[in-house]
Amino acid sequence: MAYDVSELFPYPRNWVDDDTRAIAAAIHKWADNEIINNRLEYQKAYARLFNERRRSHNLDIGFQRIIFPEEYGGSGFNSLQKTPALVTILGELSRADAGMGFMSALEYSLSAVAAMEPNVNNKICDLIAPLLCGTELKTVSILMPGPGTAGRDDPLFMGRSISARIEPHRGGYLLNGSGIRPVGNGAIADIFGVVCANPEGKAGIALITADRSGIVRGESIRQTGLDACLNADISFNNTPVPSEHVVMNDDAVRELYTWLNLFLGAVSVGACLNFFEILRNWAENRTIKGKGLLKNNPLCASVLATVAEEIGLAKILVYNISNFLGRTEVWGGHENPVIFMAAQMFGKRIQQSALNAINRGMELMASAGYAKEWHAEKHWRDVKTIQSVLCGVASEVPVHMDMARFFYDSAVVA
Amino acid sequence: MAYDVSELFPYPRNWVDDDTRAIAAAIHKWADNEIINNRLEYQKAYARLFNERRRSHNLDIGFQRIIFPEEYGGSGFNSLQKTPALVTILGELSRADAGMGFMSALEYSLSAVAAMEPNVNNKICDLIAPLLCGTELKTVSILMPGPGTAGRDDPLFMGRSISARIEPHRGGYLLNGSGIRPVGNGAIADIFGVVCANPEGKAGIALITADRSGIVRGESIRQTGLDACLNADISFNNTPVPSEHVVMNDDAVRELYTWLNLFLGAVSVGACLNFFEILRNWAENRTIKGKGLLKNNPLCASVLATVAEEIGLAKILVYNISNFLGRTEVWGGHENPVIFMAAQMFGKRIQQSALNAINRGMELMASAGYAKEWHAEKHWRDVKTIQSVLCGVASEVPVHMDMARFFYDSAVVA
Amino acid sequence: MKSIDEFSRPRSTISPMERPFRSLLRRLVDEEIMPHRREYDEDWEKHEYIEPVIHKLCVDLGIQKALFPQECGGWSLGQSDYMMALAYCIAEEVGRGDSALSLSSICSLWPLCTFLIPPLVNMDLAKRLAPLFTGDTLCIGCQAMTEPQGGSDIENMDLIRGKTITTTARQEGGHWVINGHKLWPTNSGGIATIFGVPCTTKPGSDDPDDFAYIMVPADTEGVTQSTPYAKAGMAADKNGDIWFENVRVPLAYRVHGPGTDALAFKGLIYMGQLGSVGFAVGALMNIYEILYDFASTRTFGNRLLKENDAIAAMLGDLAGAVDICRVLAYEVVRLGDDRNKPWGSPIYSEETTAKARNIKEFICDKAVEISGRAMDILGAYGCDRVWDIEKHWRDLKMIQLWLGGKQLCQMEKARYYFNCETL
Amino acid sequence: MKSIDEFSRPRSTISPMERPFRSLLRRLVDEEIMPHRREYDEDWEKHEYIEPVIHKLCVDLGIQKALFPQECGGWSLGQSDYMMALAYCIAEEVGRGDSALSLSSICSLWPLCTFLIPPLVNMDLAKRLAPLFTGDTLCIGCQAMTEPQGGSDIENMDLIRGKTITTTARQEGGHWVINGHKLWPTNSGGIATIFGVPCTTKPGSDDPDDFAYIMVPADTEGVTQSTPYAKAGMAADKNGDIWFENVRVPLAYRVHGPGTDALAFKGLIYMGQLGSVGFAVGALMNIYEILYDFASTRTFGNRLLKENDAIAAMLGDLAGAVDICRVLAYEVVRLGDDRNKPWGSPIYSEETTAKARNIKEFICDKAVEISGRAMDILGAYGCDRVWDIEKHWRDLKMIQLWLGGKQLCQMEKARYYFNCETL
Repeated sequence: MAYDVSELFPYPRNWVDDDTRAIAAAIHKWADNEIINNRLEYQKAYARLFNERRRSHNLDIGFQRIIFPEEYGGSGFNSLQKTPALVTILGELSRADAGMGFMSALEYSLSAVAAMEPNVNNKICDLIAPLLCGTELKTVSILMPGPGTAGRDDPLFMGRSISARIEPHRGGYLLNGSGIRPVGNGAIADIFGVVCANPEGKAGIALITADRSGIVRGESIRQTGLDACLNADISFNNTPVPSEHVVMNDDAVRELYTWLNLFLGAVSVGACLNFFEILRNWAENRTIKGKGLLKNNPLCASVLATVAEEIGLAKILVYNISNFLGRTEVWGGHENPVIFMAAQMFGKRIQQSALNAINRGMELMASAGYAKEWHAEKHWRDVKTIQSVLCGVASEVPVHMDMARFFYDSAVVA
Repeated sequence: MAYDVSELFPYPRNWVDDDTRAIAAAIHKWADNEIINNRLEYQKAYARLFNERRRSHNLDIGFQRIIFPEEYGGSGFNSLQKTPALVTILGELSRADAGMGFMSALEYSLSAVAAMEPNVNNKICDLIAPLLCGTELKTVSILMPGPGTAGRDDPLFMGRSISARIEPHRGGYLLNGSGIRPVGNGAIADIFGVVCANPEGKAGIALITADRSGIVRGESIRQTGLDACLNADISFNNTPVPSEHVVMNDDAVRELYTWLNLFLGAVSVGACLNFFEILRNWAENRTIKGKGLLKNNPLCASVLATVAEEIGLAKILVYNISNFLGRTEVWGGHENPVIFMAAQMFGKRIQQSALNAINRGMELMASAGYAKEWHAEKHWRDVKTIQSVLCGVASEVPVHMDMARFFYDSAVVA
Repeated sequence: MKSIDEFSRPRSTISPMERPFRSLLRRLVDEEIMPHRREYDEDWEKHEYIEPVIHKLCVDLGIQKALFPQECGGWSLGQSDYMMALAYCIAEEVGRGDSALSLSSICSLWPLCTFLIPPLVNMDLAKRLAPLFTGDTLCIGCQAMTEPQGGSDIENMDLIRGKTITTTARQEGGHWVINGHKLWPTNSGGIATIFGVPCTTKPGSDDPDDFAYIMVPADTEGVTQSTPYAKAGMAADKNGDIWFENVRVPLAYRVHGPGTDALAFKGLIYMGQLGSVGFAVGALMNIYEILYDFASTRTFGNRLLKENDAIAAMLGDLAGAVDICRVLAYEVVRLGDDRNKPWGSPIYSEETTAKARNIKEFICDKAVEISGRAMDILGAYGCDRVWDIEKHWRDLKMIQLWLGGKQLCQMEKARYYFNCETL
Repeated sequence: MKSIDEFSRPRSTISPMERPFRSLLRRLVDEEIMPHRREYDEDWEKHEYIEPVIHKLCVDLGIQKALFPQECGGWSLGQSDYMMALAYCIAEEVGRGDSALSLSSICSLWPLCTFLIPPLVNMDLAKRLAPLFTGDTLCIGCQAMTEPQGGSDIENMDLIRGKTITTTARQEGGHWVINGHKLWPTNSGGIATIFGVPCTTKPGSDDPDDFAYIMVPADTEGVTQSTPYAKAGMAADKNGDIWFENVRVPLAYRVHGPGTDALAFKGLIYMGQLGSVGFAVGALMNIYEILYDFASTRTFGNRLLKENDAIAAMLGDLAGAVDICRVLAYEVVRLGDDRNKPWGSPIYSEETTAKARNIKEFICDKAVEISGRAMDILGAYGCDRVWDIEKHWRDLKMIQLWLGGKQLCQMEKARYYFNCETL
């Protein structure tokens, strides 16, 4: 029976306006025609077709520039009220290919920090808008705090080690740091958003283009998933950064975490929606115990239900986070610590539910679950990769510490 | 440090209007003064004080009649848009005593089936409004479908056995059924809402007052929790029921399940909020490893965070269900099958998260977790009792089957 | 599967004496405990129903004398390579009926383990105390460990090393003079005959040599016991406060001496884990019996619960988890009964403590999960005391929480497996 | 804890030959497999790196001849009370390096288990096939079980009883003529030397007597193998389609005969579980080694990860879970090695099958959970192949899914523990 997977799982629909719904429907259709209905072909020539499709989505249709204000050539989705729209768009794109969604999520996260009202940072927009609103595909990589190394005393952002340092130099800064592992796209990025610390140990974000001097990329990394989002460790050797391209405050870093959690949540949910379609198709065509369809067997039905529940939960959490951000009159935006906490708390939960949904669903597919031919395994590897990079280090502990500070006034040190 | 536990956990605040917030604040204050700040005394004379407090909340303040339209002497909270308000009120009450919340939840569920617009059932309102809008405390008991007995071929409601039967008799019905286990309050109820089947096996709800002939209560049951909501098996022997007091349709039964899941979810979340207060107080006053406060130890902080996360998740789900109901312009109310499914799917998840929050939190309290003196154990027993009765039978399997039908067109039989 | 005896255990290493003893216990539980256990919750203060059964177990069956050497009228169980297997067998069989009853009976011997299990035997003290335990009157031992502040920090021996103990023992002539306040131990609340008291001879010191473990008869002057606390469950186990005010006992009542007392006390941690897994698995096996009955007589969709694939899978998981818990519980037994084997380690060793805690934590978590799930399977009957599952659910949670609870287990494991230095 | 050898196992029942053999394997894994395993994923089609190692294990080390009787040039391992312990030891040690490599080497012997483990021995067939396996050339066995429709229904013997098998064996004079289509078995995809083929002599029949298990050399006319499938992991294990078109083999190649073939085949299920838990625990032990390294060199809040209480607790739980899995894995070993003991059961018995499946399911679920959590602990390094955890994560999921996966395990358990009749 026909069904619309994008509307099957309940969420507060009133948060998404009709224009957005129309855009989403267009992406949905595009995804079916360009990718989902031709998976095998897409898989065979992945590297080439990924870029072609990505180009058509981001440039021909124009989603690369969407967040920037009109005056920068963008589509003006730079008000927090547009947040539910952005997650809807990312979800539909990721249903086609989580790798494509991941790239957009990183781009949107950094663009949002630069261009979201009320704190539009014109200097930084001047730097990246021309690239992202231009006619070429541009890739963004983000370097977040992460694990430290034994014996080193790193500046910390809420316990996480900051490996990149900036020091004042001729009215600007010099950026240094060696072998830093980005969230993704390190090997192919045109723009880097780098969380760094100044000599006082204060955290901030430096934005630089890949053509800057002193940037060295390590060899590319073979990862579990997100094959197209080629990653590599990045080293900076006295890379000059104009002072206006550095946002020196904790809130900006918290904001970046918030966007990453929200947007990558939308990506994983999108991947799950396509996994659901694959699974449902499987359950409607396979028999079990030599009789009856899989979906009609109580045990299989119970597992199928669990999959749906996890996806439904993840989706509703994505939209609730977007609502916290969108309702500035209630929450006041990023400065409110509850936003950062909620994005982190529910953000990790979204990834857990998404992965659990796929893990449980694969149980019913036996070898088809891990055969490349069925694509279920790609979603599984992509979502797992997103979950791990989002953890940064030590699984959910850093987020738990953030939560303990918020809910219990815990003075826990790291 | 002072904090407002009712606003600490993020939820879409814009769904709750200021009037409701004021009412909630009043109940909050009442709960602190009348119960929470005098727990030991309250515990000692529980039976007596429970009834006194319940009377003051339901009659003196008037929450017993809240759902009924003004013309019946109620407060007119009988539009679906009031749903978020109702869960807010139930949450605050349950923070004081989940037993009291449970009783109101059952009353509200049945009242909602009778009085909620657009399907106000005047005949039934005529029957129960005078009692519930009157000057005396009235208790409602609900008998839902549940397990069947080997060898018997019961009429089914989505797989669950219906033990009560009605047969036409002189323009009305006769109700029969022996030893049926209510959701609660069986031993003390003034009004019964009974899910029953007609000779064709069709499901419906019969409303009867306890003074009807042929109603026999079994001996009262010692339960894990909800000590005040004394339960007992109910038998009906040719109990006459006027035809206008019977709602003979599946939707009404689904609606009843929906309300029970939502309202009992609000009750468990309310209980969790007080558990959170107890736990936070504990974490702020106990030391560990002979040094430092519990809340400042990373491991304890991590467990504390998990507790907060589960409560936050349960709370946000309660409000999202209430929003599905309240946004009639989007969802259209109960007739939309997604409402029933979502209430069941998230309803059970709410109970799981609530219980998990308490279970994990108790880990940090050692013997104080199970000592009556600390009250944590009461919340734990109450929430577990709610979870079990809500399952009906076979844990989450019946709900999983409902979900499989919705999400996968599963034709699973039972 | 036909009976609970088909749950797995290493049949190759079962003591010859276990079979008859187990069936004796099984009958006693079925005949004396099962019919009354629903009354126990109300009996928490008076122990009208409970005390006679404890008497049957400890005196008539002779459990209370088991650890004493034969020359003192005991069974010399401490010397047996099957000691832990037998202790486990008792914990499990009685725990199947009522875990608190099992707890109360077995914990009565807990303090004795400090000086009756080779190599740490104090023969002189054994002779002194044997008359109490080998006679026809019920003698209840109580391991008075926990103190008001810091909770079970005291069990965190490797880290705290007795530093936070506030109960003091001062030597005066031929006596130890004990002062302090203990709370929550099993078999307190007024019923204890004799206490085992971990204390310090030098407050604030973290030198194991300053840790002392002293036996204190409850009728000694200066000992006061409170009435029992009200709890969520475990009614057959009374807990209360004990105050020691200038309590004087002979020097000989210290179980060993500097250093050795600390070792002996660490051994008690293992014994605590062994008992805990026994109580838990016993309760789980009973839950399986109840589930079997319910699932074979109740229906969903007019099919027996156990004939619905989804429900059967859930039931299968629960039973499978019980089997896994029992296999693991016997691993705890093995850790202890191998204590004198070339490949074994003493019960107070880091390895035995860490591995036993690991399994105890696992079994308790599972037990809490299984009993809760079982209640949900029974639905509105799950929280009904008549079905006997909810009682286990309440008790199992308490077993999970005691002995330092989950977090202390985690710390011990981390130290052992990752050689952590500052935890 | 100092080394992975301190993870628990019943030291009292370890075969004398295990110690030296284990260290031999350990060295081979450390020297030959560890340095290359990151290349394996790319080697899935060609097996340039993989094939030589399999040769080392099967031929040089002699694994491929282990099951054959001594008189045929083998080790007579089938007669040993330590057979399962040794098989497990191989699965675990090689699995520590690469579970697929372990799988491929061990599964090569899988079909042989139908006729080389007493009491079900076919000496004549042993003599006929021994030359293949006892020589210096690599001989790869392949248990060709799964069929296109119904997936692993075929393993659901108790319920389906061969009813859905579409691969047929027709007797013609001195030969069996086999027709059918199998897919997915380990060691297919072109590398198999000989197949073990479960088939039916009477399509649609659920009479065990009509079930046949026949050995089919891969070079027999009418046998076609496809190229290997692309998978999420397990590159060292090739899987593909096999078509049998009027394939003629001597009657003597049927492993036993009516009835007995079905029993022998059921025994394979146990062997499959034994191998699975071995691969899984081996991988888990390696994950522990990697975690130990990472947690001892990386920091959070400028403290070593393992010195942060919250992270240490997580690490402790993971290591503790590995210990628990190993204890349980050895219980599976015990089930098999006790097969000839008075208290034991045959490997094809309902008890052994159900209990082994129960533990396999548990260990696999845990392994998937642990490996996933381990990746998160490494954060952005967790999904980096260089850290070797993500490979285990992909492989472990596959171990969880094969052999009928979780749901079939649940059904078997439910039947056994609740005597279900219609599942």
